Amino acid sequence: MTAYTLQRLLYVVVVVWIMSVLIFGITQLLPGNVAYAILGQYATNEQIAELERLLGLNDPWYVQYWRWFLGMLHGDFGQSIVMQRPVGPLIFEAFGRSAILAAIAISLVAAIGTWLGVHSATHRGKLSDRVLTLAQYFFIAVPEFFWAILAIILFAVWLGWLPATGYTPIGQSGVGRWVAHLILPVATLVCGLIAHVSRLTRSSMLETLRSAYILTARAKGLPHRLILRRHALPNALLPTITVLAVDVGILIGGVVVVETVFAYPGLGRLLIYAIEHRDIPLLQAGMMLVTTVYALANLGADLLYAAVNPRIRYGRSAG
Amino acid sequence: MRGDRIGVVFQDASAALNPALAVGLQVAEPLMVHRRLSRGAALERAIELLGEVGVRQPAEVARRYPHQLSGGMKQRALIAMALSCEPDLLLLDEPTTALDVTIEAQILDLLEALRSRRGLSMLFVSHNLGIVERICDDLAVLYAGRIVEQGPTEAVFSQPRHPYTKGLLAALPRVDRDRITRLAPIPGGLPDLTQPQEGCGFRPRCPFSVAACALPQALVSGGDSVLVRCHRSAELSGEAWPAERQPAASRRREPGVRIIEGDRLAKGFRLGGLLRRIRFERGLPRLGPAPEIRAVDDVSVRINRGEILGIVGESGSGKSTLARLMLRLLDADAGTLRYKSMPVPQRPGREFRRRAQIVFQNPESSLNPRKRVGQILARPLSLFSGANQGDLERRIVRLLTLVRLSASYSDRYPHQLSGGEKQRVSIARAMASEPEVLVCDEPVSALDVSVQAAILNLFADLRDRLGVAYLFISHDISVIAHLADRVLVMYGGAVVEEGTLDEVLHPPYHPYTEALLSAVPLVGARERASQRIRLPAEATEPSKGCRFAPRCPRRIGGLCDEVAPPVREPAPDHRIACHIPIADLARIEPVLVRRQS
Amino acid sequence: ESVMRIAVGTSLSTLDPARASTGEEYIYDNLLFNGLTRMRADLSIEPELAEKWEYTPDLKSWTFHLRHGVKFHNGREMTADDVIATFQRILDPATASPPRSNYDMIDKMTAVDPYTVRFDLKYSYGGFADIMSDRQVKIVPRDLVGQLPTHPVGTGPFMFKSYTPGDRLVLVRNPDYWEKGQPKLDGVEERIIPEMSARIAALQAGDIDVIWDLPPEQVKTLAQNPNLRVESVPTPSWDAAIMNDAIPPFNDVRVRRAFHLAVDKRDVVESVLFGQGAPTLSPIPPTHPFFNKDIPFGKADPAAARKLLAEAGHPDGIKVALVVPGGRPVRERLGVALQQLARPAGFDIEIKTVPFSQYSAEVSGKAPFYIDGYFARPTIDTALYAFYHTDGSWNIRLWHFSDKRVDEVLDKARLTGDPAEQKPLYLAFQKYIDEDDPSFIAYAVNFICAYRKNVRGVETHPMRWFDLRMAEMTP
Amino acid sequence: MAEVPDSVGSMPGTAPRLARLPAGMGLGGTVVAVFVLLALAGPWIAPFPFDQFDMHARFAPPGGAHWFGTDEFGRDVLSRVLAGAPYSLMMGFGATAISLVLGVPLGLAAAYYRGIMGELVMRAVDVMISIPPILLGLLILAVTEPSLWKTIVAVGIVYIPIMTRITRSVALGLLAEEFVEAARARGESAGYILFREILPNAWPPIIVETSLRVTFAILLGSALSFLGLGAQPPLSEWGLMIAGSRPFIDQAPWIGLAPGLALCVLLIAINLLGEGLREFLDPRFVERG
Ligand SMILES: Nc1ncnc2c1ncn2[C@@H]1O[C@H](COP(=O)(O)OP(=O)(O)OP(=O)(O)O)[C@@H](O)[C@H]1O
Ligand SMILES: Nc1ncnc2c1ncn2[C@@H]1O[C@H](COP(=O)(O)OP(=O)(O)OP(=O)(O)O)[C@@H](O)[C@H]1O
Ligand SMILES: [Mg+2]
Ligand SMILES: [Mg+2]
Repeated sequence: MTAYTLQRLLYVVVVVWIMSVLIFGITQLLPGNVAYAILGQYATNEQIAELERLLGLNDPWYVQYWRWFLGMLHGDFGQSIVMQRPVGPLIFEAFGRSAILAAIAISLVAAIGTWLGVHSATHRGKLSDRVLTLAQYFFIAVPEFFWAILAIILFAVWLGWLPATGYTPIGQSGVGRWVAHLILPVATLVCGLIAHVSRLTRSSMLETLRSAYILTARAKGLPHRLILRRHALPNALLPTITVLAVDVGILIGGVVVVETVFAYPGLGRLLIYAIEHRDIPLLQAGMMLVTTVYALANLGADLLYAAVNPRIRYGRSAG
Repeated sequence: MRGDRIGVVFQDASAALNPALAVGLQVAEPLMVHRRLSRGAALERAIELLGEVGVRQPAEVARRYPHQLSGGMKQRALIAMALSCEPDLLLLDEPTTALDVTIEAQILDLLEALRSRRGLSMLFVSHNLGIVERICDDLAVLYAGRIVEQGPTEAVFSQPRHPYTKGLLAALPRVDRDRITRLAPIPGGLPDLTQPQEGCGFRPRCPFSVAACALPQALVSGGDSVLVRCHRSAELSGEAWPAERQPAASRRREPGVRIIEGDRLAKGFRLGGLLRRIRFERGLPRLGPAPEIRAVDDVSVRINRGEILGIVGESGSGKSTLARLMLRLLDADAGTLRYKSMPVPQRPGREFRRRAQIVFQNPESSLNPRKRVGQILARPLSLFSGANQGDLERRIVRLLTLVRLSASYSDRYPHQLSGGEKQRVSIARAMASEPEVLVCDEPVSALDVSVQAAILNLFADLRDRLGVAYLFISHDISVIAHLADRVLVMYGGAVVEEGTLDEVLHPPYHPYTEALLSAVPLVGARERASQRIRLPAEATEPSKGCRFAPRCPRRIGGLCDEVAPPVREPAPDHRIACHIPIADLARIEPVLVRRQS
Repeated sequence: ESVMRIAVGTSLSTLDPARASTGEEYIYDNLLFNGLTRMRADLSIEPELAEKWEYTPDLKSWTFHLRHGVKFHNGREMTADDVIATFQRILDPATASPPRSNYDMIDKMTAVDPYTVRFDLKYSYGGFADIMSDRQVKIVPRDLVGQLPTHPVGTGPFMFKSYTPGDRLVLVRNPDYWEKGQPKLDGVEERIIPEMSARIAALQAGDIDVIWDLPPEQVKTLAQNPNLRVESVPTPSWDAAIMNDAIPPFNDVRVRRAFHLAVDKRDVVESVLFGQGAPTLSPIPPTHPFFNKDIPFGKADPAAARKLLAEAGHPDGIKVALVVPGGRPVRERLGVALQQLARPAGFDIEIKTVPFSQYSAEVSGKAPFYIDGYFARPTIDTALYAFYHTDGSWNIRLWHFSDKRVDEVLDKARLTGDPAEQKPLYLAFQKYIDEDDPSFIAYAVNFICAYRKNVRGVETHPMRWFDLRMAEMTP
Repeated sequence: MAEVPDSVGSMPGTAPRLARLPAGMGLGGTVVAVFVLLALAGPWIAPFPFDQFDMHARFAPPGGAHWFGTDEFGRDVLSRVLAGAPYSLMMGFGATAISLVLGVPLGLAAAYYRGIMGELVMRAVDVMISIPPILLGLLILAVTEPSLWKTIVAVGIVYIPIMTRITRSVALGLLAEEFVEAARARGESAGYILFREILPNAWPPIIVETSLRVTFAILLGSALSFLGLGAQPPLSEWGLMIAGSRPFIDQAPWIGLAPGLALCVLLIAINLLGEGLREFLDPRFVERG
């Protein structure tokens, strides 16, 4: 297992490196001149040329890439062009807040989603399965910004139970307020994801229940619950694990809409800001962070996969 | 009661074991549930059970996961699981179908031992008549969901009473009989089971059917404590299943005209990608050498026009790889391939592609499910002979006729065909380009006996009428014995013996050939039991000398482990690679006892 | 703890006042810093860091006398050198200060003594003291310029505590503020809440106290809420459909006139602003004494417009693309409204949305026809000269308009500080503009804020910032 | 799509497939079809031009001449929802079509050329997948000024890697089948094998994935519209309509509710259809007790 872990870790390193090349490439494609972005619309051409020289923007792209990449290795993520402050703290603070949101959301999605999925599968065709199915379709279908606004109006304005927007650090005004600020964004986020995960779990559970080893377990006369828990679940959860890993990546950097509506200062919004303002260093660092987290989440999924499914350690190719 | 008084062993052990749980736990589970043993006690008992079913190092195996076990071990674990609560009855649904002949033989031994040691009753489901004859006391023959004949195995086999049973036995190729040129297939297929059946379900396929067969049939006594569901059983008692009317075509043989020749072919497979080769030594990554499997190692194959070369060997011995090498579907690492004495390049030209074709084992996967039979056959026709539309249709019909399918099949999709029909279509496809060499990679092992008989007949016809040469791969010795002119016995990627059919089936032969022959359950070979040779489970350490040495029951000492065996020729073109002198090999008692039919 | 929480829409991009360019940044500037002069809510000028000032009769040399004992938040006293350093930064192109060209006329700055600064101008300029109140020319400590982007220090009533982009800017009371007894609040927070409906919800729920820049469509509903107070004040800020007079089709004055004939500006105000604004001719708002009331806003006359278009060579109407800033609902609506209202007259307008953040780089001064708007400027001169003078810095970017008569009155008006002399000049200016229609100035827009009822002592400022020295929060 | 055999009765295991069409699929299919019809017929059946102002009837509640009410410009909401249908459908089906057209061949190639080239493609796919869809979409849109078709293209591009990955995994399985080897034994070209032998068999899982993608594409498209990067006003793409209705959620909730409901119903229908298709096409879903 150690060797396997190290192998996968090495793979992550390789993927992250490839990502760095790709991200650097993509961000270079963005229109808009960095020097222009810094100096503003009143700058003269000479000033722009001078700044470009200072920033090394005239160097070949691989020199620029290498400089950027080495800087990152040393923990230097550069300076935000627009905000004129170091990118590192900006990104990592936002990441911390996103991570909290993601961690809570993913735990809920994993727990509730799989539970509902298993319930649907084992109660296939019964009323509760049908109701759940309908609810799942509904939650998949409604755009999250719709929920978000509805939730704010209902819980913050009409009922006044929860703060409408924002975020408070846990140390600042106590756990209660910290939790209160997280409830609505988390709830909005998890609705759709739970629906998706539970549908997936349902179908993979149904498939597992049809497998020969479940038949064997029945033939052994094992009680139903034991069959579910010990024989079916670990195998049925494999596809779910993969999807959860993807969800982690999305939750870290891709919940722009929820972050926007709830004014939650997470990484997604920071990245949008960077894209809109052509703040290339900020964008590059943020995207590196998001993709690295995704790669790590995938690593986690792989290891979990291997732990649940001993075949993987030997059987699966790198793809 | 389930799991307690009755144990069940399912068909496919690799599917029946939970991949995510250690084997020991799976064996122990029924004990924890039914006997209320603690986990520890149950695991201990599970290890005992594994030992009892012949697993070596049971404590070690108990900790492993299914994917880390060989097929035979998995089947043993499954049996141990079924036995855990000491049931009175063991249900076995094709417990050996997924296994290799040599492993199959071991499992059958185990079952026999358990039966005598524990006094177990078993319900044994199988389509392999050889196994049934060997292991079963009583036998029930099912057709279309009904028992058509039931009684002591001996009695049923020696004198089949129901036409279906007769047909089954007639369709069976048998090593123990003199070679008959043609097998007798049962025409037609299973009736539609969604329709209620009134009378005898076998009626439409039965050569003896009369009007009264449409009436409901009762199970009546047929003598010798045999029950039979056929109202004509008594009057048909002397009647044998009719042989095929069509006479065998006279065989065109052109001995000595070499059509294809592979010389010292070799192929190794590297395992895993770059990443898989990375090893960690004291935390530092190292690029290790790629582990390699020598799937085919220095094998030479020669086939003459109109000749059938049979290849036998256990699973993984490199038969399929050799077949692909012969067609250049895989690039050989070494060796040369000659077609009509001309070397075949890495990317063979049209002529070779046209004249060398292949038929695969699995009829389900060898036809594109999205194409109609007509389309499937049209492609090689238009590709190789550029036939126009009308011409094409005519030739498709001709091909279908060749494999005895009616022209209407041209519009069907593969899923609308039975297994045998599919296999015929893939033979027709291979024949479409008028090949001179046909490589058949286990073309009948997925088929049931009656369909198999029809296909084997077809192969023989094509050989006889068109002079097609075959490389015919099978792990079923009876099939090879029925069809082949010459036989190649492979073990571990190399040829251990090669010769004419008779030479290979009779001593002197290679110890592995002997083991293989003795492991095959053959109908009418019950009395062989005393001489059965059992190979130990696969060796872990590859030997530097003879590949077979670690498992060889006739190993003569260190020589076998150290030195590659010499190839001896007891007769012209009969080669045996073994250290044992030919004279000693010739003295071995034959494992096949021929009976007069 | 009385902390006022003001909701704004976007993150502040810079904490350096010299570079400020958005309303969110202006709010902060005015709380953390002071200028030499200050503009009151009635748009008149009063002393701030400069106690008093005098100028030579030719309006070319201005001397400002600084207040004694004004300390930066780090305790050091503000002196003439800081003032000079501040303006040197503004004038340095590398600083990229948006209003740099407004201060081009500064020729020389001299620290007469630590509390006296003299500005010598290149040409006479009557509004110099007024433009000292502008948003970017805040006095910063000369030695701490480097930390402005991250930890700014000023002389204002509030001090910087923290800034989390995307979340909030936190300011605390400056206990040593030079205006004794001020400020009354313990602190101010700018809360960044991008989603307007969330901002409104937060205000209703009491999570925030003030919404800065409430969209006009919200006035009616929020005004009914007993816990809230909505204030809407007319401002000189204006929105326009900017036409480039140098390239087709708007280089033809008939096409421009046709467009003005096609659209009734009162309809525009109603549909776009829900009445929260007023039609105007030029950046001089209808509330200003210089506004020319004699020029009427005509009813839409599609027939006349079509005729003019036909004369200009477009008998079948004309197809134009109109760029609209994404994420600015009012201006998006303006685009849609113009598209719809001008259609009967033969204008086939295709709308293209470009995110507002990309506007200055990609649209402004580049697209031939686009929606944009400009904040109020401290004086009529700064509001007009750059836009309408042939050499005006905005004119050469936006519409490339040139009219000798206009140049003449604009040049003349800046030579005097006397409103009585300026008024006829600016009335004439509006008349000329109405004849030439260099661009479609749609309206002067009201600035609207919503407050919770317990917020006191704040005037809604037409310059869209807050003066919170006297603000209080009653429990 | 799956051909329904004409003479199936005689073969066991090929019971008429239509008979076990999942119930939801029919419903989903019908609703989608209705939406497509409405989208096509929109211009003729809409009671008003979708962009016609009526300053006297601003914020008219549902009822009377305006079944779904009017919006802030007095435009008829029903007419706008109708006019918006083609855009939402185009967003879903257009983007998915793009991801199909580009992703599927890429996946086929990556499966066939398993060497360095396939490896590179799959690593690039990994990277693309690791960027959250909405970010990738925004990034792509940041390169140009937004418009509906660019959004469609962007969403399509976002989903290419997923299509590639799925196609590849399906094709890898199929490439191991013996009919492929038979084709190689005939000396068929890579193109023939991939497009004539593999692709027809790869459709079912791809179709199933496609139906899911349509849902996500519409949602992503409307999220991008929400962020101001989708369709251009006065077009009434539903995401844009919902986004634009936010200020009026108090005084005129119907402006957003109408397109919201339409979107919701359409997506549920597509999901029903997709899941039904999956059960229908995926042999593993055939009941076995
Ligand atoms: N593509 C491949 N990659 C790696 N190893 C392979 C590959 N193909 C075959 N092998 C290995 O080569 C050896 C020979 O395989 P081959 O398929 O030729 O055996 P076989 O005799 O046909 O067995 P069977 O009777 O089970 O079909 C086996 O150990 C197999 O695992
Ligand atoms: N769950 C099921 N649903 C529908 N039909 C079934 C089911 N299980 C079996 N059948 C059908 O019932 C018939 C008998 O099946 P069964 O599995 O008992 O055959 P078998 O004799 O064991 O065949 P094999 O040798 O292939 O294992 C077949 O036609 C099969 O298709
Ligand atoms: Mg069976
Ligand atoms: Mg094989």
